[in-house]
Amino acid sequence: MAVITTLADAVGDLVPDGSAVALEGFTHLIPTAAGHEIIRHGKRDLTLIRMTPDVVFDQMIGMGCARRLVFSWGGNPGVGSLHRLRDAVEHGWPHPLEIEEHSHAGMAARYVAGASGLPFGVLRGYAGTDLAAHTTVAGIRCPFTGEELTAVPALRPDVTVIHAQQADRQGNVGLWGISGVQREAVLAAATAIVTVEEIVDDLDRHHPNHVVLPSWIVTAVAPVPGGAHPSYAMGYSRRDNAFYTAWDRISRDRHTFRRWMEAFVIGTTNHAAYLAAIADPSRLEDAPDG
Amino acid sequence: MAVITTLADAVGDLVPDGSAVALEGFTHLIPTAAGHEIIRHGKRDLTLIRMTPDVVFDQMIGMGCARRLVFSWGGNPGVGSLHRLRDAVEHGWPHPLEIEEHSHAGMAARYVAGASGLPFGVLRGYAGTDLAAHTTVAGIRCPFTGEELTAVPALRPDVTVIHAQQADRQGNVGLWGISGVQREAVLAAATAIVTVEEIVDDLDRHHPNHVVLPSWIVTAVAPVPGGAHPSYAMGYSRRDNAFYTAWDRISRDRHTFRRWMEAFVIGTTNHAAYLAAIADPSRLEDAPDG
Amino acid sequence: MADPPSGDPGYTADEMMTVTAARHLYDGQVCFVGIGLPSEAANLARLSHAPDVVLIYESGTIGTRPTVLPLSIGDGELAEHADMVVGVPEVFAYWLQGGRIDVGFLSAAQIDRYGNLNTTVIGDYDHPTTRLPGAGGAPEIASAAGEVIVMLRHSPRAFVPAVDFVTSVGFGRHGEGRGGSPGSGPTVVITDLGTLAPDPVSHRLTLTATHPGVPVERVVAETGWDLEVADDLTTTEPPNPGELATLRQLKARTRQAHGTEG
Amino acid sequence: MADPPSGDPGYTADEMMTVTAARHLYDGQVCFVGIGLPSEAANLARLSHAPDVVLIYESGTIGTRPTVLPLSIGDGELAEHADMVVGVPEVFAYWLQGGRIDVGFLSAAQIDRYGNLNTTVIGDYDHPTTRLPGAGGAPEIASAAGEVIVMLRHSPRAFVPAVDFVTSVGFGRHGEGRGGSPGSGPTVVITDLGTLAPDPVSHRLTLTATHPGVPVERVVAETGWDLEVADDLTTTEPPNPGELATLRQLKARTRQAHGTEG
Repeated sequence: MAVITTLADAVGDLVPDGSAVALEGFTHLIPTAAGHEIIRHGKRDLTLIRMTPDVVFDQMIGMGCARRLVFSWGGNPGVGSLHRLRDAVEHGWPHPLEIEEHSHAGMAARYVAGASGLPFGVLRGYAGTDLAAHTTVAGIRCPFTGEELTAVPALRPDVTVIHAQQADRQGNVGLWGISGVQREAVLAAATAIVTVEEIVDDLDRHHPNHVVLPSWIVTAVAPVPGGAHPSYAMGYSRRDNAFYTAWDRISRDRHTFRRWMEAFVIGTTNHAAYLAAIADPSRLEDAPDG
Repeated sequence: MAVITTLADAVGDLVPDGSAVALEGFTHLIPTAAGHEIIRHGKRDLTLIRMTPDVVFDQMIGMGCARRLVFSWGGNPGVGSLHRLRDAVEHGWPHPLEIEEHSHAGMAARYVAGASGLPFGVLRGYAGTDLAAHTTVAGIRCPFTGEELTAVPALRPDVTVIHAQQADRQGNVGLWGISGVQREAVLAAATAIVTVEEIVDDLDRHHPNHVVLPSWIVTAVAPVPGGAHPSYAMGYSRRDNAFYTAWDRISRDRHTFRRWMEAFVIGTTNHAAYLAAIADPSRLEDAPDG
Repeated sequence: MADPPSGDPGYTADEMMTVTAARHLYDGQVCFVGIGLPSEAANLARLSHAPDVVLIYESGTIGTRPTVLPLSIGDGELAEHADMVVGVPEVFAYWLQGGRIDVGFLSAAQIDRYGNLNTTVIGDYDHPTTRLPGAGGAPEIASAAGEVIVMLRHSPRAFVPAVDFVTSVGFGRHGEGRGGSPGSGPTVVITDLGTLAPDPVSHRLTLTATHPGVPVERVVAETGWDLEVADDLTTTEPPNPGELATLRQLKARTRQAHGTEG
Repeated sequence: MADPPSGDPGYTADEMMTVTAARHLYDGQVCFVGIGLPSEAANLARLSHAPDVVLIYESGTIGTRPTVLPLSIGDGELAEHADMVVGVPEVFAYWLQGGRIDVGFLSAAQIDRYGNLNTTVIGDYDHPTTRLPGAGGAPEIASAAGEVIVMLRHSPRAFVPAVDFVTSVGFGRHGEGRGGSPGSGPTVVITDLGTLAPDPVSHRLTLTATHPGVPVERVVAETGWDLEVADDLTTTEPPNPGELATLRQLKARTRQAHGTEG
């Protein structure tokens, strides 16, 4: 049964230094608040996992939390590069970052294998690409047709963190809209932390593509309204497109980045304070377009 | 794009003698009307496929439509045996029936492989069972861990038939409640026929576990209210438990079975006539408990 | 159905069996439930001492709390009262094979001394005397669930020296063990006469308890192999009034819901 | 952004590119759409000559009809106007790999003469000059879709003799072919200057059309390899007023929806 707790306690107790942590979200429902809490706790040597690392991964990487990144597409969606990710890969700042890179189809198959209790997944993919030589895949032959396919190793994070719209008081989680790979990431992980917009008496189950994660597969639930900013939670918030654009400028320069992180993440005690701070123009002087 | 047509035309045009036909439904939404239409058309030499063959499969087998049965659990749910299936397997009546038998997990993995464009599926299963020696499975080794698992061949029916609650006028299909393996069975098949309770202007998408099959993956849609009888369509009909019990008695004896089928299936022109006939006690003299 | 214990104790042998099986489920456990006897016992547990037991049926109904017993594995009742409904491929891949089931609850037509179960055929596979329904979900429940509870009524036809077909593995044809299956296999077999459990070393099913009023000799006679009896054989605690009342109300509700039609 | 053709024809080179790409989609086709240029062209097709084109984005939005262009692959706009939303594993397994996509619509940072695409790195993989976002859905779209339409702006940096990294296979490093991939690979590459198509025998991308006002020499100069020109080179039909109006309205609606904030 999931414990309903604070995000600070959940991250403090359940995310050890050196662990492999998936923070999933596919443009929608990105667990930004949890990433910020990882930064505030000064977590180190993490293997960070996500199909689509974006701003919050740029922030964790730039703040030195990550030793390794497992991913399939790393960019600022709709804007361009992740400058902190690039700086880590291209110049080793703040320290070198190991890369474990797959395609989306491969990452999805890896999570599905992890959720299914299988050591590997099978797909048609990677053949002829240079990716095959730079990541862990293997050929596998169909025992019935002789056809050669590609196997990818199961992905089993130590901890998966996601953001959802609702949890009920028993810790059952409900989310809807674009659901990405979150369900598989939770089922593949040993520990699952879910931040939610709201704790409700009864989950509102009547949305298209409504996904339930029962309480007994979730370790901790923390209410964090707006916890996906600058991403969105369908039915609760809108995507802050301006922030994604602003991040491009904030993150280009190491010094500007550090000052921004100190002002808005390290310098705030929790996500509510962060949201208040970025909404306050007088605190935005270091972040020209924030 | 799906054509909206009659069930008689769909079965007549799209189910050739000798083809491999999956009629899926997991207790809920069983495509009985389509099975009856297959009987009325006198289809022969079919490979009939379903995880859970029940009454309508007993009927098709007893009427000599099937050359082969692919399945994982064949019984009269909540009642007992399928006497026509047993008679075919045990005594070759009306003619011998080949059996291709799997576990539920294996059949599900076979459909998933078919839907996914893969030649095989992988699972932990069959090890130590006698099933392994009596069906088509193969060992497969994880290229990363060396672990030995089981591969099952993909299942790709020529035709899949399902029953659903709704289709819209464009042929998009909506169903909800227990959804079984219907989506995978449709996606794995070359041709898909869907009978529906109702054609609606807009699918009612707000039910838990609402599943959509877009028009462009469906070949033909036929409105057949009550088409799942004696099974049910959540929101439209209730399970006719008495009929399942009655079937046990109707089907025990070859002669009683034949007379019942002639009276109620062969002797009715379509599903509406069948439903009217079984509701009319004066026609039930051959079926003591119908 | 077996006769009630002599002297009419106020409950039937089937009720004793169901109550005994229900007691083996603990609150908060996740249980993959077969239809019939297992479903009755699992719901009795949920309605008595284990309100937070999580019941999963292979129809994809997860965390379901039916108000009456389902007649089939896919009754609407199961879907209407479920925390969630998922497709059948998912229930087997993510929930069972994924290692999330504490207890699998199975029945069978035949069981042998090593807890192997047959639900496929009586007689030869290609020329069977009786064709049974087949495997269904059982083989993978038997291999993947953390432990397996088996319920079936005692008779020499059911408790056989060697099953005609190993549909689901207990400890293997010759008690050789689990062959690397993730779960620990059958931990208890509950019948209308008593309870059997596998010996930890030999894996042979051993009589560990008889139900009140059932002589050991009767259990031995109803078992098709030379049944071993535990040194510390106990007698099952009879059903208490609360258990009986809950079970009987459940069955009365079930008859009322389904019975008007059949 | 490239300059508009000389003489100000009343549309930009980017508009010509988008309109040309849109024309390659036919009504009723099922199209797996990348974000950016492909998304713009695919939605223009849907809003003009191909109202029943089925658009699928890798975020799991199937049959979506956004009223404005999405900024990201997972905008709420895509989910709200979709026939259905599925999980990401499913969109790749059942819908793309399952062989249900007629057309994959891709962009890239680099393309070579054999239609291979690079979205991974510029320079050496382990010591890149520029780390690009990576593969995303592209490799499997490139292999599984029935055909692939590529859109990118012409420049010698983009049209290179050999891509630094084969993220997605066209016809292979040396034009050796598709290596058994299910789809037939790139059928057309649409740029701001013209249209290239692979020669059926050599698989080398060949200039088949130039946009109005673009001299062949300019295309050749903007291509980093010795570009072959088709004997029957044509000139692209300029955007018609309907196409232009639809595209401009779409972009205006998009600016209005997103622009108030950014």
